[in-house]
Amino acid sequence: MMVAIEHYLAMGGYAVFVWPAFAVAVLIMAALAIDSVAGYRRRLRELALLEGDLP
Amino acid sequence: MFRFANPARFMRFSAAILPWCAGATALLLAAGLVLALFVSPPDYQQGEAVRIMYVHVPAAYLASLAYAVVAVASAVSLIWRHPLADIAAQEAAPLGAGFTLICLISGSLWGEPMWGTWWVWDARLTSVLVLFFLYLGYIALVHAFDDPTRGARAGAILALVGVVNLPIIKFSVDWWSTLHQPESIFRLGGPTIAAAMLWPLAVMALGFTLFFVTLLLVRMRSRLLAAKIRALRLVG
Amino acid sequence: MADETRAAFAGSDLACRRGERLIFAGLDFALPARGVLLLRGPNGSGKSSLLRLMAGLSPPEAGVISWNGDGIFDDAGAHRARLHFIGHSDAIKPTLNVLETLSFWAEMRGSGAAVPAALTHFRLSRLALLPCRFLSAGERKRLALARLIASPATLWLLDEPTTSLDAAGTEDLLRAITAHRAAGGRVVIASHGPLSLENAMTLALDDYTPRARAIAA
Amino acid sequence: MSGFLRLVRRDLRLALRQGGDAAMVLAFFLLTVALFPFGVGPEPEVLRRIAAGTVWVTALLAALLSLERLFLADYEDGSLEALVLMPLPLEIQVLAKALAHWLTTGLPLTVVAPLLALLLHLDRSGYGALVIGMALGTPTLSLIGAVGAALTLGARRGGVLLSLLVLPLYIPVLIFGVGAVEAQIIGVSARPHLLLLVALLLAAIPLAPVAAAAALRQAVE
Repeated sequence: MMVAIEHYLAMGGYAVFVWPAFAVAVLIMAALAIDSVAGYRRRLRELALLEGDLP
Repeated sequence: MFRFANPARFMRFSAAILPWCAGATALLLAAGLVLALFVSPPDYQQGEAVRIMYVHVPAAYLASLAYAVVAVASAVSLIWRHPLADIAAQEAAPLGAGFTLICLISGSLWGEPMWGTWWVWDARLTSVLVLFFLYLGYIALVHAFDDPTRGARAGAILALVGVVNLPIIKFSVDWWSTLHQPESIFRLGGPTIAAAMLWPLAVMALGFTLFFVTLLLVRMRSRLLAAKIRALRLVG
Repeated sequence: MADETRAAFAGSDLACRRGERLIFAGLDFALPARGVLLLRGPNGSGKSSLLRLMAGLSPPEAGVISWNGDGIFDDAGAHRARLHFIGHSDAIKPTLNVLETLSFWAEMRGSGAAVPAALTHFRLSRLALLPCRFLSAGERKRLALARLIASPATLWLLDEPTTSLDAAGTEDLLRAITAHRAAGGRVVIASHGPLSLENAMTLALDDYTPRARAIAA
Repeated sequence: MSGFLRLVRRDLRLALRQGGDAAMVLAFFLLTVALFPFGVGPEPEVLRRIAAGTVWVTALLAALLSLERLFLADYEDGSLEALVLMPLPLEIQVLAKALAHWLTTGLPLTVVAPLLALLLHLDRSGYGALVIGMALGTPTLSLIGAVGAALTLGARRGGVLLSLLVLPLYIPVLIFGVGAVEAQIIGVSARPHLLLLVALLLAAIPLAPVAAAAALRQAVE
């Protein structure tokens, strides 16, 4: 079992290329998602605050 | 065409479809990852390294798609002066730049085992690099003005200039690379691809596209909220 | 020029936006031949903005400005040919001399025949060959205003034309305006200071700010 | 004299009186090319190999140097506003200003280029293609540059931004310009490259003024 996983992770010797490629994709896409959603949440909060102030 | 162009209507419409988009994105990307990493077979020539294709090719496709969105939205904004189009163009650009960066880095990681070098001045990679510069120029220009409407207008013009120039640049780069590399070492993707790889690739590409659509909607909603906040502050 | 004097120059239901701020809305004006329209209002009330709308430099947020019934953007070239716009900046190059500067602007509009007359009117003949970097602020302003006479145009749009002018310079300008009106021309002036002009109409821009309109309604 | 020629004459006169601009561009061209032997070594074989590319890339950068000023002075002193309101269509005025820019930068660069190629030991057969290529390519640089200069008017860090916008668009001119010289040197006809440079110029003449004029209008709006 362990051998199978290790064999899989080694990616036929291309592990140093395959895994970073996927990692970079995940990283950049996660950064885009976090940036987008965080900005959106912040503005929702801000808006709720402003509308709460008004009568 | 302008059914959803009214900001209020856009907010309602996007609120309705956003959860579906997000859900579908998550499902497709998860399925795509499983297919790409476990189900699809290694290539008889490239071995396991071919798996890089499943991020590289969709990223390349999204990089172009996002630029097309920027360009179409820019044209709409210039012709009809629609504020929603400005927002769409400006918010699609950073996403497109992100995909372009993924495409470049994964291309480089794929190139090292295949070509034995991290960077090859091959026509396709070079074109993507130029596209990346166009994105950077667009984003820098949009943010370079104190008056945001000027930035939007200048950015829109630049996006259209870029669209006219991209095919010319692509053609010239292809021309240049045939002069310097007569034998094509290796084609990325292409029609010779096996069906067992086509499916995972299609699922990934669809997942990437929906990811882009979802984030574009979120970012556009965010911009409209910001405008509302500024309007409230101005009155209050 | 004959039918130019019968033409109506008017704007209806104009609104102007700068960035996200609405400066004025619901503004109407009409300016007949031989008329002068003075734009009044505090800073930021949109005097310059209205002048720029009239010049066709920017499109209004809402409403139409028309000349003889046709929107000024329908034939933008014809509108540009019939107007002079003298803004805040003087459009003067330090290395060109007074004569070259005035001739260039006049010839770009067709003919430099009236350049000597314009120099005489604004008392610049003596300085004709002086490079503009040696001009004082008042002389620069006079040179900018001399463009009005150096080539004919029926509609004059002047933004704070008396800034940095002395009494004699202001007098030169007023004489030019009087002659222009007598010939059937029209003038729009954005100005803080008082200007002694006969039968001038006044447009108070602070009546059209969103706030003023809300109070009136 | 038409308004077009009047505008060209005015810009040339300003360039001459202000002086320096064209001379500075040439000095930059000369100096930068002269740096390459220090960078790669003075061996004629090495220099010969990079001569065409070096001259072209440096010319590109030199042309970029004076671009920022193309509309900036007019924008700052109010002349641009007045020009926009002239009866002569703004697109034609852009063409006139681009022509004046080319006459004060592209043309001198073209004239000096063979001299610099000499310093870099360019193969003798390449000179014709170099000069013809630069004569055909540098006007396109001025036209594309006019679009960039118009877009960056009033922008923060306008000069750097201008380079970022314009340099990627210069790539085709560079490729065909250098390609012409290299084709000539290896004994192939330089004609396809030169014709492509002509095609680029013919495309830029109508398109660039439209884009630049649109950018100028929104800049004075």
